Amino acid sequence: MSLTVLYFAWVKEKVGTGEEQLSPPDNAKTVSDFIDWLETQSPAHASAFSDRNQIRVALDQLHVPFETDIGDAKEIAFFPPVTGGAW
Amino acid sequence: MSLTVLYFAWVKEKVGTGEEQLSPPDNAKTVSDFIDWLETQSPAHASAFSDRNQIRVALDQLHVPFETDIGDAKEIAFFPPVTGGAW
Amino acid sequence: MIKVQSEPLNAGEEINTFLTSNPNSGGIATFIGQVRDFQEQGSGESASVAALELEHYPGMTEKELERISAEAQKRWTLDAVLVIHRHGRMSPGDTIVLVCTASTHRGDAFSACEFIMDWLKTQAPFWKREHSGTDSTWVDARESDGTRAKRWEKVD
Amino acid sequence: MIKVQSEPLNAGEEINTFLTSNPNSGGIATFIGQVRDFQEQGSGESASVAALELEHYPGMTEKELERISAEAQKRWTLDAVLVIHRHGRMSPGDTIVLVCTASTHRGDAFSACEFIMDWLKTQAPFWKREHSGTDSTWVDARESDGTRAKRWEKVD
Repeated sequence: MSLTVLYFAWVKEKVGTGEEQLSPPDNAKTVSDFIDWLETQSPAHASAFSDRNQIRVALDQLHVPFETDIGDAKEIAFFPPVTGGAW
Repeated sequence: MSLTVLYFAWVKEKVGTGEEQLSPPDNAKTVSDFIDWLETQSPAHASAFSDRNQIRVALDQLHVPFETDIGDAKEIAFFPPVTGGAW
Repeated sequence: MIKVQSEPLNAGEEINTFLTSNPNSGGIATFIGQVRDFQEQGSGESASVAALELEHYPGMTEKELERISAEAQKRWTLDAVLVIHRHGRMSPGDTIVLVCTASTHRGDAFSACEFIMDWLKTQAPFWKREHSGTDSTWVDARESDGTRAKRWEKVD
Repeated sequence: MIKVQSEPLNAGEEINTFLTSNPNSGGIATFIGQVRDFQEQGSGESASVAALELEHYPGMTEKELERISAEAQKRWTLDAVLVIHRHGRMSPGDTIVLVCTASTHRGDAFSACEFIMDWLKTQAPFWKREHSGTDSTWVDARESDGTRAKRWEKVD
């Protein structure tokens, strides 16, 4: 199963790309499992995910917690906690 | 002692004027005393003040309660509770 | 800044001027009150309003608005406050009042703006008369405004 | 209505259009966030900011803003909601975000506007990078934003 994987802000910079198509193994059921597998793909991926407290996830453009099943999602995105204006 | 007396909104319409110079007697110490005396000045005044719950007072342009001493005030104003936009 | 005027009030232009004057305030909260073209009636029905007239107490109006603005600046951390209030005859769609508060923190800007509106509605000496057809009536004060203003009372 | 754009945002013009589109809403609350020309630092000092860049997640940004706007309309009685958010590179003094809420009652307009801002700050996928001189840093999320957003959590 192919998944569009998106990275934003410093997660994108650490991984070295903003988007990739990946086919995770069948045992990567949850977001957490998927990250475990991602970290084995390259030192850049491992570095980007080294502090998971600083990572947020969206599945098909909806915020989800790490324990969520990826299921039939077509798009998964990883990014830092959101930030906006200083007010 | 001469006092500028102002009336606004329907109080003005009932009294029949927006402003008059009056010299209340010495025993009209408080706002309440002053209204008691005002009511004896004409049937229009008496009608304007017949429901005192609907009257608010400002002494020298500051909201005050009825029991306030008029003291050295130069201006006293009578009006309905304030109203503005409908929002 | 306080302005009491009978001239039309262009909310967007005044807001843009306020933004330009306060470039270092990250957050600006504003409230705009406009004349609606109908009037609520006790029965829940409504009648159309052709025009609205706001009588005010010249001199005291400015004093009260200054006092409310100063109180807001005492209670919250604000960079600037702008209150513009019209009086006289207005038509549906006209802006009656504009309040702008500028702050580094949006919480302060929001609270101060709401506070100013609540105090203004119960303290600023304005009286509204609605004209519809040949009819013209003084509008009664609303109890809900008193209740809203009481929320801000402080026990010092 | 939701707009996410890289073009400059003229707050005053957008507000005037919103007012004209909602002539029967007596009360309009708005919030405007603008780029300041300095950056707070941990020590309480500040450094000047030459430009700010907001990266966003195209598609999800619009969805989140729609969701927040719909939630506000569910919780309060509103006639209309407008959210305009810029992304990309901006300069000090530029307006980043504009939220307008229109209602018959000012309490609803104020609460909804503040709610939208609080949710937006923690849910809408924007990430800020500040450029000052040759330096460029991703800004960290603020704990106070999480605290403010939590105030609106409901136990249904």
